[in-house]
Amino acid sequence: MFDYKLSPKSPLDGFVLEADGARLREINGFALISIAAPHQGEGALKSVLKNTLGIDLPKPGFSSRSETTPDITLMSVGHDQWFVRFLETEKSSVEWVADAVGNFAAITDQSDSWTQIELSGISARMSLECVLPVDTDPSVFPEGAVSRTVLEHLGVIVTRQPNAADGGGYCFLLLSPRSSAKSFLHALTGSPPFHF
Amino acid sequence: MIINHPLLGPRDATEFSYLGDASLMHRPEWQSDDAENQFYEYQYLRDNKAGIHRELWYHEQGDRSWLVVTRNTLTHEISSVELASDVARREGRSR
Amino acid sequence: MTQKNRIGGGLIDQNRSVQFNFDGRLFEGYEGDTLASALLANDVKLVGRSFKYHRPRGIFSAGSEEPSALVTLREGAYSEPNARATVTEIYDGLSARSQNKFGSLNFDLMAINDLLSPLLTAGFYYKTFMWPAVFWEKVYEPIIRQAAGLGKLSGAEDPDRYNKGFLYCDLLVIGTGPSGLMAALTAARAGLRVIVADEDFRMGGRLNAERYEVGEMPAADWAAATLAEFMSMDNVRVMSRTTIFGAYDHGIYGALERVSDHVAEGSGDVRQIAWRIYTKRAILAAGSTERSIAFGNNDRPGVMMAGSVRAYVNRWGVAPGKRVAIFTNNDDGWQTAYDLQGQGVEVSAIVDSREQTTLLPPKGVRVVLGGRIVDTKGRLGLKKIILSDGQDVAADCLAVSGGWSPNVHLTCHQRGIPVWDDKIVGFVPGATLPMGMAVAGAANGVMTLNACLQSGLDAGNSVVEALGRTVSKSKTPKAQDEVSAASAFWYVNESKGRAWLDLQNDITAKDVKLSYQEGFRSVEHLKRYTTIGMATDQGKTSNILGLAVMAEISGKSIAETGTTIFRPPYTPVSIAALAGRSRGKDFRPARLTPSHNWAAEQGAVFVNTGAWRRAQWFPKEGETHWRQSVNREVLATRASVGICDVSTLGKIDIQGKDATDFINRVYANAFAKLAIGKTRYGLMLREDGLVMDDGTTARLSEHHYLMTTTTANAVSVFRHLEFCHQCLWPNLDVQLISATEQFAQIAVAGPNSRKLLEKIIDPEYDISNDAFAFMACGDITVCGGIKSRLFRISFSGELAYEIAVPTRYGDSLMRVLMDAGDEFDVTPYGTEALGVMRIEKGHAAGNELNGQTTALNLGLGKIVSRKKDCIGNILSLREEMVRNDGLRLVGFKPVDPAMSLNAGSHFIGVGAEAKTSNDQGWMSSVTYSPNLETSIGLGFIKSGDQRMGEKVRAVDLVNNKSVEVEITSPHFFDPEGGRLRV
Amino acid sequence: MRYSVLSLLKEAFNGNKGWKPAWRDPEPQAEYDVIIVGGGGHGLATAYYLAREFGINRVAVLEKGWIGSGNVGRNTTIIRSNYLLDGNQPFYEQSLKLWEGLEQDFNYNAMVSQRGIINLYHSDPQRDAFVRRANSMRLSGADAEILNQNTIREMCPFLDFDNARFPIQGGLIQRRGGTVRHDAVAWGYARGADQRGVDILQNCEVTDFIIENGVCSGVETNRGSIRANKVGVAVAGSSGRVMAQAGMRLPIETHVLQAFVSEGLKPVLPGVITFGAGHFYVSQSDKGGLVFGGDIDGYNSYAQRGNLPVVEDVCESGMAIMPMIGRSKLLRMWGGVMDMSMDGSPIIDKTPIDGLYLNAGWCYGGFKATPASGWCFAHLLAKDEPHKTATKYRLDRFKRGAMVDERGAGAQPNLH
Repeated sequence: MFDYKLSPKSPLDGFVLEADGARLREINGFALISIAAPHQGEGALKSVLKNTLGIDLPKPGFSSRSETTPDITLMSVGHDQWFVRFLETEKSSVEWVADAVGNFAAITDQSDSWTQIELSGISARMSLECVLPVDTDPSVFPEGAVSRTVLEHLGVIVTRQPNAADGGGYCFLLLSPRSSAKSFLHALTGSPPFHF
Repeated sequence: MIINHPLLGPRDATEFSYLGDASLMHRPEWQSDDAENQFYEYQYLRDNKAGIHRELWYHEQGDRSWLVVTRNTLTHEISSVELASDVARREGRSR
Repeated sequence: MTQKNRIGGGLIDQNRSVQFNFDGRLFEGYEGDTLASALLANDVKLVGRSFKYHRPRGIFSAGSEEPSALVTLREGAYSEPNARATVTEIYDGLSARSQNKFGSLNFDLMAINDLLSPLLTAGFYYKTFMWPAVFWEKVYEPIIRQAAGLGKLSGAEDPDRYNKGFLYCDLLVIGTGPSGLMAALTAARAGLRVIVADEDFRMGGRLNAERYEVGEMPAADWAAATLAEFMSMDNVRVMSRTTIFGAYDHGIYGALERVSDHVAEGSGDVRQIAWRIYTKRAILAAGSTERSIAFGNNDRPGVMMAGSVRAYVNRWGVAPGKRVAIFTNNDDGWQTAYDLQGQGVEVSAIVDSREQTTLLPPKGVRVVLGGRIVDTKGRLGLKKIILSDGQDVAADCLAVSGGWSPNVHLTCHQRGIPVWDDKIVGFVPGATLPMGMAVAGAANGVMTLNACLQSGLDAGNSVVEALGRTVSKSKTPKAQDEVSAASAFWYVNESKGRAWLDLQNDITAKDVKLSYQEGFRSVEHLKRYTTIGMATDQGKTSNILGLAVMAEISGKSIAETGTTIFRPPYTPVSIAALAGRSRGKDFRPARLTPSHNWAAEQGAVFVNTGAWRRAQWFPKEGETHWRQSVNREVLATRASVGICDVSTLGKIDIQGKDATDFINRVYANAFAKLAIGKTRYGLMLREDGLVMDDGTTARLSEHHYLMTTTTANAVSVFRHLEFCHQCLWPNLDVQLISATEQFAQIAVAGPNSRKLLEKIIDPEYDISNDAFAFMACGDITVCGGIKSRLFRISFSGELAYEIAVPTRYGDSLMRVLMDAGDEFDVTPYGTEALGVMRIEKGHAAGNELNGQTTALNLGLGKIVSRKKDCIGNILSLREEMVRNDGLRLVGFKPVDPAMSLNAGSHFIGVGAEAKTSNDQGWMSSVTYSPNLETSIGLGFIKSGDQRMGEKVRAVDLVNNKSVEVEITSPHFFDPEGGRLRV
Repeated sequence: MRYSVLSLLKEAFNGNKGWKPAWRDPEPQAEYDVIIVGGGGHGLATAYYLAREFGINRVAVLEKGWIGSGNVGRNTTIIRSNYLLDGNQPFYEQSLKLWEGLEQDFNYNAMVSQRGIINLYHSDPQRDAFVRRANSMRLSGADAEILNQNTIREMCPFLDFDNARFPIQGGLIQRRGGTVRHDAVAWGYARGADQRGVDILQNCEVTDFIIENGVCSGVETNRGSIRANKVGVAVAGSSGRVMAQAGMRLPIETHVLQAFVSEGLKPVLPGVITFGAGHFYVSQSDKGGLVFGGDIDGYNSYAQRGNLPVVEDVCESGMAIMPMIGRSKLLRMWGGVMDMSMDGSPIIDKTPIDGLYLNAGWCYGGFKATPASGWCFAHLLAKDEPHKTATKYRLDRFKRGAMVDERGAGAQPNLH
């Protein structure tokens, strides 16, 4: 019935690249909704998240996973600020989060603000050494750890995800601003083992 | 340099932007009698200490916290790092 | 291709022959050779020329301290000037060339300088070349520059790739001699995360150069075994060919790893990696460097450091000479004699400056105690040495040992000052070390093998303990302590001929004396006046001699004279490595607008605005000049409708119960009473009262605003808002987040903009003028339910909107608008047309908001509220900033409409002379207005608001242009703004 | 003794035995007409001009270490007068004119080399700003030209024109700009001042000011108290520290600036080149080293050393405009302390304390200012009124709102 239709585009058109021991791929379909606690409202937000989503507010520098719906993660990205990350559905992601947290947080859609790239494999850590100023040693950067920093002049949020089930090594999710997605990808593929 | 963020632990100073002396938190009252002079001193004059210096850093490429860092300007040794909002509240800056 | 000086043995693989080329001649060496060892094996002694006098230079050392054997490696764009032959690994096909010669290496024309040396003393150039003044650039300097420098850049772009990287560890061990290996082993076995780094390609330090035993095996084998153990441990990273070049704050070290310098170019690998290593602790075990003794003509090829001669024999199986003499002031020099003799090399004499020693002379070797060498002979290479009693000794190699200086360099990088130690006759690390650093072994003045091992063990254990691990009781492997008595003897006073201190910069003992005589007596003055220690080796073997000569003249001790401190880098680091990948197109990231691909398909010309790449204009077929495209875009927009991607503006989402209050405090104009669903222009000041930024802010709901900033200031405004919130008003309930990237925002401007938008906006939304008036904003849906925001704001002065959709739809929205707008001849426009229209409307932009202008300057003085506390309003009232005769932003039109205007022109009164005192202001922005059919400009001129209609000259001296202009209102087009509100 | 080619020849035949110290090493006297605190370029130049131009030679220069140990001995040696604002342009032009005759004036070859300085621009707004600046220069009598890309390419074919992230569009050239052998400036002024009777007192550290009833009448030092009618402080980098002894707070922060030199290379650069899309300026010394620098580290520091991020940033910018330098090697880097003022411009003024005068706030542009700074400070000390080219450098300008803010960065010193 509508004459005109808008079609979505992903930042990197579904990019995938594999090399010795590492794989880079763009991740799509995950909503990122920022929730920020109001002044002195962190306690209340904490309870409501626990009640509605079964998820704990993670410590700074970490993420947490919903006990009831494992697909939902909550990443600490700023003081008094978190990103809820979950698979997008038909329903508006913002409304979905608003239903869960009500007035206990300021809600801002960030789903289109970031490019999401997964780097996995036995060479993943080595690959990051040449771009990422984060100590990814498992002793200090365990599963769920989140770090926000700079990578080749670009802002980045990196989080360690569960290892691949087949023993394929570490798995990192990297978020970087969408407008510079191509430069970000270029930075990642310039590292070993990709060396584009 | 490395700044030991009170929430996030040690972070490379490249993630931060520097502003200057932490006295910049002490913004004068706009309606005081000599407001213009107070604002002048607030904005322009500095102790510029050679030694222990309290200063403001912003975790721009991080969690966006403003921090009050106590650092020796002769050695760069950092002795304390606090969230600026905590300091501001402690110093009684309300609204 | 015979290697006539190869004597066999050593740590090279004589089964693997390597062919290389030096100055056009082909040579053979073996895998494991350096260029220096291979040249020595081939009996090549002369390898370069010195800087000032072009004296013949040979190979002086066997390590990174080398002052003399500098060569240019490889060819063409791969050329690397000033490489040290002593640390260059040879590989098949390597080519190397000698440097700094005019003519051939054997007959260097510039060697004539040497004859003029009485004239060319230290600092001679400060005393002449002054007359006449113009001769400096025209005559003198070109001659001097002709002689400047050593190696030569190819002039071509460096074709190699480089990386930067980041490593983390509990302990960094710098150097892999006995103490370094022992320290690392101790820490590694205790479970610490250890990085072990060494500049050499074969790790082990002096263990590879000596004939010691450690742990009942040859020292080199023990080193190899220890390294093999490291390789098997997950918690140890072994980094050879890696120089720790700098110690920075808080345990951060700079390291250069030479990944592929030892293989032929084009290997595909990066050439080098500049690592930043973050450490909790570091142990400096960098060993020590042998220093020379100054005596007459001690610079001839063949005069070498004694420890280096030993290294060539022991590690590389090369005899640096057929007949070697030794000149020493310490026990260690004798070790060279023993090792040489053990390998069957003839030792012609040991000249020891000391009167006595308990050491046993090697069999058949002439020993001269209390001996002095006063001169040497041999034009291009050493032939004999002359003793103070006039006797001569035949030698084609002289091994000199002036004692060993601890490598304290990295301890100085945070301005630690080394202290003199009489016992070892050298400077040892001072009390103030970089945070987390400890020093072990010879670097700390521990000069014997067994003690070095113990020192490493102790240092390792201290770190283990400090980091909360269990200290084991293990001991050092068995080793012997060698003799190490040293004496202070620096300079043969009775030398015949010049006694050289700095072999690269050609500094003699006489130069130091002259420096003292002329009053340059502090060590820093000495260094700067003579240039001692300022060459590529930074005086690693020579500085101490300069200090010693200075101390002797001044009658002070070296301890009193003091030393200059070492600064990074430890050895020179290629600039490309420090740049990593940030060069060329990758110098900085590029930000692309949501409609970038679409614009590229249209053939748009792009422009950099900060990090963004924006469409500047969209050329159409037949347009031959950019002005045609821009005029068309402007006219079409004003006539019907144009669209432009304006997503680059900063967008800040502001929420919270106190959001209104907060915004009212950060904007200078009133914001307390903005209605929900409305947008308002906001002017933001810095606290000093000058304009920081401007934009529009929309009130989306009771406690929810969306602020826009200029493209350029998005980051700094956000930082400023967080500062205000966290540091000034921490109890306001406000939450801020950037939403710049979230929305694709398209300006739809022109009389038909509403009609166009109505075609795509879902029908339940009424955007008629009544329902959605100028400055309205609201959430809408488009194209069947896509959530969007609509703002009725206008930069162009037309009926206009900005529509924002989630970024993923931005590309599609642009295509849909083009499609739907076909009936209106919709025209995409770029930043140029945007600029034309904003100048026609008199809006300030980047050229006006340059950080030097006040609201009053911009003609916005009236909107700054005096009735509230907001950032900047108090200081904006300072006397000089509210002067009536201050600059005001006004419009300018050429009196002759055919004349064009230039931005950057200054305003000078008609008939007045063009000089600073007559300068009344400047033109900030100009454009050709296709609507007014003339050039127009915005500019700042004194009291401009009171001078409408007055004529002045816009003077552009650098472009030879002076145009008479009339001062007008800055609102050139539709000054009443009627077009906005229809 | 006068330096000339004849003196060199004479001494060459004489075994160089006749050279005398370039300056005396006197004991402090009890009293002087003027004390200059700070034996750097500015302090020594002030003493020189006090003696030479204003006939005041009962002058002592007090230096806590060795003369020239501050920023005059650690900088990138650039001279230029390519300034925008009225308060700056005539002052720096005066300085450049003084450089042009300096060597003959003080009989010391400081290798003033006017091989030109090119500021590259990379965008239209930057071009507009450069045209404005170039016109300011021309209005005050300085030379300035705007060059297009082709001309720059002919002059500097090694720049990256074809593969750059921020392509070079053109440049502003001041042909009279260039470089000077920095140490020689301090030595030349010191020698010239000494010859005119000025006492240069090294290893003489000021520990306090003698201030009674709001009047400064001398200083306490580690070599005893020294009285003077007037005390001028020229200790940029340490101004905050020194003036705190007089109880003053200044509109200045102390920051660290790093500078860099490469190994010696055969000459490739024609003059000074500055990058317009990053922080990088470079020239090549007469010994062949590339001498370059970039931005300050950005935090308050008296530590005289910097950190790696700025080193990397500078090298990135260097590679971005001249990728041929990749295979040359960084030989040495060092850090100096800078008086970063609140508007990026200096202060040459009386203080509220009678008899105490201040020369400060040079940010990282003090070297090129040395002659004019000395001249204007000497003028102020001699006549008690600012020299005509330094009238905008008043201490109270921030209170009045008359900032001289070349960059428009506002009251944040690390942005200037």
